[in-house]
Amino acid sequence: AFPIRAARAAAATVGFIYVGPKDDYGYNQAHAEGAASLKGVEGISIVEEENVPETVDVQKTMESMINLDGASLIFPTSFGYFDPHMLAMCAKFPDVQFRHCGGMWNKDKHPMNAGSYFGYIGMGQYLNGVVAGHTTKSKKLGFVAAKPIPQVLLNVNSFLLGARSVDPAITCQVIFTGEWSLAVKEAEATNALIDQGADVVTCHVDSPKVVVETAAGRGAFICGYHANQSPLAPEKYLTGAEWNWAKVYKMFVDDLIAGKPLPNFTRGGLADGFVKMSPLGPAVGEAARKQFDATLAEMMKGGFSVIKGPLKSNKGAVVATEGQAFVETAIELESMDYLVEGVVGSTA
Amino acid sequence: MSETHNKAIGVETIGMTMRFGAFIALDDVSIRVPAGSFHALLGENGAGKSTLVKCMMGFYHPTSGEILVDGRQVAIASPRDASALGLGMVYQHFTLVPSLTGAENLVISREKVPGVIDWRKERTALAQFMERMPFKLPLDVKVAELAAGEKQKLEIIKQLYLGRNFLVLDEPTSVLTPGEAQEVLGLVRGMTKAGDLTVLMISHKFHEVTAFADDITVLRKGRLTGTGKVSDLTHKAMAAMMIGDQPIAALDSRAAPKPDAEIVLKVKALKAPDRTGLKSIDIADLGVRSGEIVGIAGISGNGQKEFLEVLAGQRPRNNGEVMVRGAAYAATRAEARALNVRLIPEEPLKNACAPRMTVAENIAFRTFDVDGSGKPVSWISAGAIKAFSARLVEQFKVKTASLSSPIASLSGGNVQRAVLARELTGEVDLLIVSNPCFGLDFSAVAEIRARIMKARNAGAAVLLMSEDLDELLELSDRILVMSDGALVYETPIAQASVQTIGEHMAGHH
Amino acid sequence: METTDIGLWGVPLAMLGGAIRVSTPFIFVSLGEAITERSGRINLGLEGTLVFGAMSAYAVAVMTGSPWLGLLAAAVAGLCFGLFHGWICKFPKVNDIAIGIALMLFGTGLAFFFGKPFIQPSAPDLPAIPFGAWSDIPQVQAALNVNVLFLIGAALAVFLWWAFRNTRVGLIVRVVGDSADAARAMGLNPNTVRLLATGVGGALAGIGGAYLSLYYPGSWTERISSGQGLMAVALVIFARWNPLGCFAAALLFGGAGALGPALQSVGVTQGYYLFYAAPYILTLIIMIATSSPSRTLAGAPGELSITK
Amino acid sequence: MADTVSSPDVRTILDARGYRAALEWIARRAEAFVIPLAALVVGMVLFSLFILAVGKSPVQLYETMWRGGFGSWFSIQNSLSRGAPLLLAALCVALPARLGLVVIGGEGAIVLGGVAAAAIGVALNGAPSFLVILLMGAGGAAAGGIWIGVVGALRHYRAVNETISSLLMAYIAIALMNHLVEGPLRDPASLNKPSTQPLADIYRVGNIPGMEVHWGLVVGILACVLSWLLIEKTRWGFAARIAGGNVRAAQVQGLAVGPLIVGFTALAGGFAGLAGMLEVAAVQGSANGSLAAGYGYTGILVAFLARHNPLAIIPVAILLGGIDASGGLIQRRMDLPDATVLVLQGMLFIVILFSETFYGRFKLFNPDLWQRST
Ligand SMILES: Nc1ncnc2c1ncn2[C@@H]1O[C@H](COP(=O)(O)OP(=O)(O)OP(=O)(O)O)[C@@H](O)[C@H]1O
Ligand SMILES: Nc1ncnc2c1ncn2[C@@H]1O[C@H](COP(=O)(O)OP(=O)(O)OP(=O)(O)O)[C@@H](O)[C@H]1O
Ligand SMILES: [Mg+2]
Ligand SMILES: [Mg+2]
Repeated sequence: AFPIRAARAAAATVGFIYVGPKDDYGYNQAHAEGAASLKGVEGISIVEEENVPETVDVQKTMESMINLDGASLIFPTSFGYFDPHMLAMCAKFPDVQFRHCGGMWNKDKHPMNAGSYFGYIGMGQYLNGVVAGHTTKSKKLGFVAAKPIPQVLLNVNSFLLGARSVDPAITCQVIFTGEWSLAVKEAEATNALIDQGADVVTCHVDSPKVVVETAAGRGAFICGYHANQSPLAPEKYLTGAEWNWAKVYKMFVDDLIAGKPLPNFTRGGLADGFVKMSPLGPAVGEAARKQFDATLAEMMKGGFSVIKGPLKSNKGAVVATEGQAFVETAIELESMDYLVEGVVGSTA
Repeated sequence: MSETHNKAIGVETIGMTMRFGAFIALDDVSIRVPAGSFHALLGENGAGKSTLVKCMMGFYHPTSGEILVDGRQVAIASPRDASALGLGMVYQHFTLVPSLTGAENLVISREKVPGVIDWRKERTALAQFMERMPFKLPLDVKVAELAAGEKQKLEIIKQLYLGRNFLVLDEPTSVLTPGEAQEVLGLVRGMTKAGDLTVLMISHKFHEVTAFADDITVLRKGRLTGTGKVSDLTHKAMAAMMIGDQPIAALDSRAAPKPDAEIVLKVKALKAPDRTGLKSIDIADLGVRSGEIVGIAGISGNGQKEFLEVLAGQRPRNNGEVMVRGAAYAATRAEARALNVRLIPEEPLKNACAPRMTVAENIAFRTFDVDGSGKPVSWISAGAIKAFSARLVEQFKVKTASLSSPIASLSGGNVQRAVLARELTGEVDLLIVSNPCFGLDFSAVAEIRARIMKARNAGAAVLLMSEDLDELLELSDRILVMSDGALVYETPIAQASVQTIGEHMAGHH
Repeated sequence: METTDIGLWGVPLAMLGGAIRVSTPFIFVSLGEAITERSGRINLGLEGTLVFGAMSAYAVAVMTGSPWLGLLAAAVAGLCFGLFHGWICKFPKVNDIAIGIALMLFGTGLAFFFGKPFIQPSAPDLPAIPFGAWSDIPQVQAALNVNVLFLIGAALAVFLWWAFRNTRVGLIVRVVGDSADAARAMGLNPNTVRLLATGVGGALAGIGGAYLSLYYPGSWTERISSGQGLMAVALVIFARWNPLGCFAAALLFGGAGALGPALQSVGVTQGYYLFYAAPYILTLIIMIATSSPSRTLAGAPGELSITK
Repeated sequence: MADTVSSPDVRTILDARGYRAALEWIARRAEAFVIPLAALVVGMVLFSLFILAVGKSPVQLYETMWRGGFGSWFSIQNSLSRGAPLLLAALCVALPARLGLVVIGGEGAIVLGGVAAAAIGVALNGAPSFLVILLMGAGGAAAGGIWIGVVGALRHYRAVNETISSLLMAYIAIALMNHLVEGPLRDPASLNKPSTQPLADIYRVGNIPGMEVHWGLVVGILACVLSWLLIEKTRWGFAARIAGGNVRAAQVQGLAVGPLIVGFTALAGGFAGLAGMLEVAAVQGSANGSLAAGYGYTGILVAFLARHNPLAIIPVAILLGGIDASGGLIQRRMDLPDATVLVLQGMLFIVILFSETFYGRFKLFNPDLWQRST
């Protein structure tokens, strides 16, 4: 009877829930690749469900994973899954662990079987900006964004500030599409940006494939997001800010197997391996390469601040005074509601 | 293309049987229409006349039976086969395409239409063809914009254009004025006499049969019940073949009109746009007294329909007033109920019934929302509706498989009876009727006319619009003529002359 | 990459370019649906056909390397969907609107099911013709880089408009769509005509899908269509079943759709959701302005269940 | 109509020759159950072939589906939860359909109903909970009712085709919702998911006691039953059926067709708006982009499958919920993509809709033909 018990003890089921198709060349795929990396891990079985809307459906999906699959750890990966859906399930299943991607968990407000993890990908966008700043001739960058929410605004600001570290005259035009995934509108936005002179484009939407291909088709350079999109435009792809969820998921699962309590609040950036950069593309010049490497090395040391004073928003408000600096972990960054000077666009 | 030197052909059916599901619409019917003859097919509503000719045209596939054309057995699988043999038909319900122009309708009906149509050439050819026709028709307007009579003429012209040698006419004159009917039937009669054409006509009008046909065949409940030469038969004999020796409803004798009776319906200075929005109708002054029938004659398309729609509250009016017993009347349900106004539009299945609702429900349209004492109720009772309808179905002799059959499954005459039952039950002070006998057989016609007369004698004011002048002459106390949207002529029945009325209808007087 | 600063000119230019780029799927789907509806049937399932067309075009283009074969595959797939709709609706009492909605699910489902392996690979694009070569402004060149399908669509609209009046087939479709009884009396089989008309409609919708995946935006993802198929069907009613009207409506819709991004790109950023709704608002306003209760919908085929 | 007759059906069963009568009674009603069920089976067989063709086991598939959709109390509740919003969404299609209107834009009424309810819940924070919940319901219903009522009014008074106007208005409503939720009504604390302020807990609609399904299910079922009564048993419903069967006939009868159309479309929109309110009050706790979850579009399918009969909507919505619920398990257990469920739904619905053609074709179900056949 011994081996059977051991096997049972080790057999943990981990559930992953995605809001879109799990091979979208973007957000969901990044998570699905992380999940796939666990498939060989002994004693762990993976269950996944894609295209789950942020309604009662996701609650029932979690419940079903627990009731029918025996999941003991669940990763609902979309931001909108947290409140109220995941919280409701946390209350209902105190023995099951829930870890949500997005960084909403707060020890004062939320139960201990919940938790959150996230990566400081703004740093990656800063590095994208550095390379873009060296590459642009028009001194205009373009950013296709879904919605004006803090995560997105931080990415836009980081991208511009990275570029301004090269040349303070650079501006960045942002267009919000209003949806996380709307192929035609993303393509139109990309075209509109390029029509206005942007020659390096990046984005924050769920599936960057359309933006990457459209921009490349118009002859603009691209910085990627979520995953490595260089195969889509090998010549025009400069670099990209990618998630490395495999590392994060491995960490949780190792703790689970070892029987240790899972951390409730996990985040990390480039230095922690949560986020990584795509290899630099062939169009990246020598100077860009140098500054990229130097900045990356500095970030790896920790304590790097993208947002540091003196800095004004594009409406003229001071967002950081002289000498003020927000490191990537600063909680203020998570409620960002401004675009910095040099970004053309508005948050509402 | 029409080649008038074509020879007429004879057609024969042998042992035609047609079933619709369990229902036998035709039972072993054999008829013979010799080449160059003018043959009439008679029978009650639902006797199977249309079914028989549709089988001949390949429109239906008979369950069994054969067709001989000029003595040779032929297979007619579709109307195309029929037309290849020179057989053509003017259907009871129009088969012109409303959104196509007359010219388009004619050309596309042809057996051989080129892939790309050269309209210039076609128009020239059509113009030449039209010159040989006895009536003029605009071929460049959409058929939907033609008046009913024009459509009927176009249907017949289409058949002639297609160069038929054998022509079936299914109730061709129901929407024509007597003059037009004369014209149309005269034309084809002439062609049969010349040996160019054979005609098989379905009709409910004995006088037409007598005037034009050589022979008749009579169907009854799907069976052949008689044939004969028109010259040998009286109307009475024909009627007996059709319905056996059932009694025919007789018109009540006309109660003497009271000249000082109350004016129930009063219409003054009424103006309303017509369908096209280009013309308008304009009724200067019209009054209908209690206990009289006022008939409105007119060629269809002269505004009668619009006038009726205004009275029914379906068409907005620009100005003028409609008064019923001195009160302004806007045709709301409450007004109609309070003033006992009943309105029966033409083609009741299309205009006064919900075809997919049951017979019982349709009969209850007027009463479903009130209880026995006329007080409004919120909840309807299916049981009460059934009981009420059962009574009316029995009283008005509506033939239906069951009260819960959809009303669309009833024959035209029975739909008409059901609607009449609905509208003539209870107190009626004002009855507005339009073409109540359209397409019905003579016994149904007699019965419906009797009911209208009865309502009149009971004191109702009746406004009767009809395209059938005989009907107006038979029923009305006064006749008005509507032409070009206005009432242009009025005559008491005693002085009415078909000649004068017809002239006013046609607009030249 | 050379650019010229065109400032506010970007807005009309984007709308022109957008009208040309975005409208093509609308043109094809609505022309296809116009044929179907002119024959008296309505196929609401073209959204599913469009998505399946997009997938099959992309898949075949990936596998064969030829976008033209992809296009062909989309047309054939669309034809099959259309024929299926046409066949099933010929049975009495089968509701064409409802079957359309079910087919929307079915087509989308099949496309997603078989499309999974084709999300990653890249397919070759359909070619475009650089009508803007005369200009040395890159934005103009880009806006006038016109895909052949757009040109085919425009030509098809004119052709159909002509054909509905001047060819036997066109008249037959109209006859069947306006009065089945009349058609039967002429010896036409309405079901056969409608079957073929729905098939052709499906094939055109498939081509519209191929444009999405093989040209603009030019990739296969499950979110490639944002309701273009359904909207195009609605545009047919808006266009009063007139092929030229379909073309104009599609252009209007595409141009208005480009308004939102273009305005943001020149700094008009407030309330962008409302700008994105512009095509819908504009269409609705025109609908209201051009409808009138005293006239029936001009041009509505008499046999169409949705306008009866 | 004073003389009410009690239902003859019951009486005839109790009759002396009851056996035959009972058989006829059953036969007449059996058609409406036997045909759709047979269609369901045929659809499942066809789908089995599809599953075999892609190399999986249909037996395992249906076993998984059963477990996921209906095999346990949990699964049943799962199906009910997913089916609940579809009840109200389907009514938004079925009611206008009885008047002959094809309305496909219920989604717009749902999102606006949700936004209105959330705005009311936030604005009245502090007031007694029953009052606020009531007003939220009324506000949601009013917002949806006005939205679809406008569609009906445009149709009747301006002859604007309701299918296209409702679709356009749905897109406009979603844009409006996004604009409000991300702009004027946004809770500044809703960082990465723009939402209105969360409703206080006392204003939330909870679960049905003993179940994990919120009260929306009860509301939905009640709405279906009431709609059925309205259509089949009241004079307004009867009038609506006349207008739906033939507008001209209704006008000749003096029925107020305009108010009927506007009233029924507004009621239909009101139900959809109520669905939005429930989504906010029972599920989301605030209004946000998740309101546009596609219930409005699924509702179209439910209504057509139910042949616009409000009572039939109930089983159809639950069946759909069950298929949806089992979809997750199919993905997880059989390594099939989520689109499998779409394919299954498509196939089933095509077959069920096709089965319409068999109504009235079988003698078995028509006792009137029994004698004649022999
Ligand atoms: N398609 C059909 N399906 C079922 N029954 C039908 C069909 N067409 C006609 N019938 C029935 O067959 C019978 C004969 O109909 P038909 O139309 O031939 O009558 P008719 O003699 O032309 O009558 P009318 O004088 O009213 O035109 C009727 O009882 C009718 O209800
Ligand atoms: N018992 C009947 N008597 C007379 N005519 C009938 C009868 N049954 C059907 N018909 C006629 O036959 C034609 C075909 O009927 P059917 O029920 O097939 O209609 P449908 O148009 O296929 O129905 P749907 O509109 O639901 O698809 C109809 O025009 C109808 O009027
Ligand atoms: Mg007849
Ligand atoms: Mg049919």
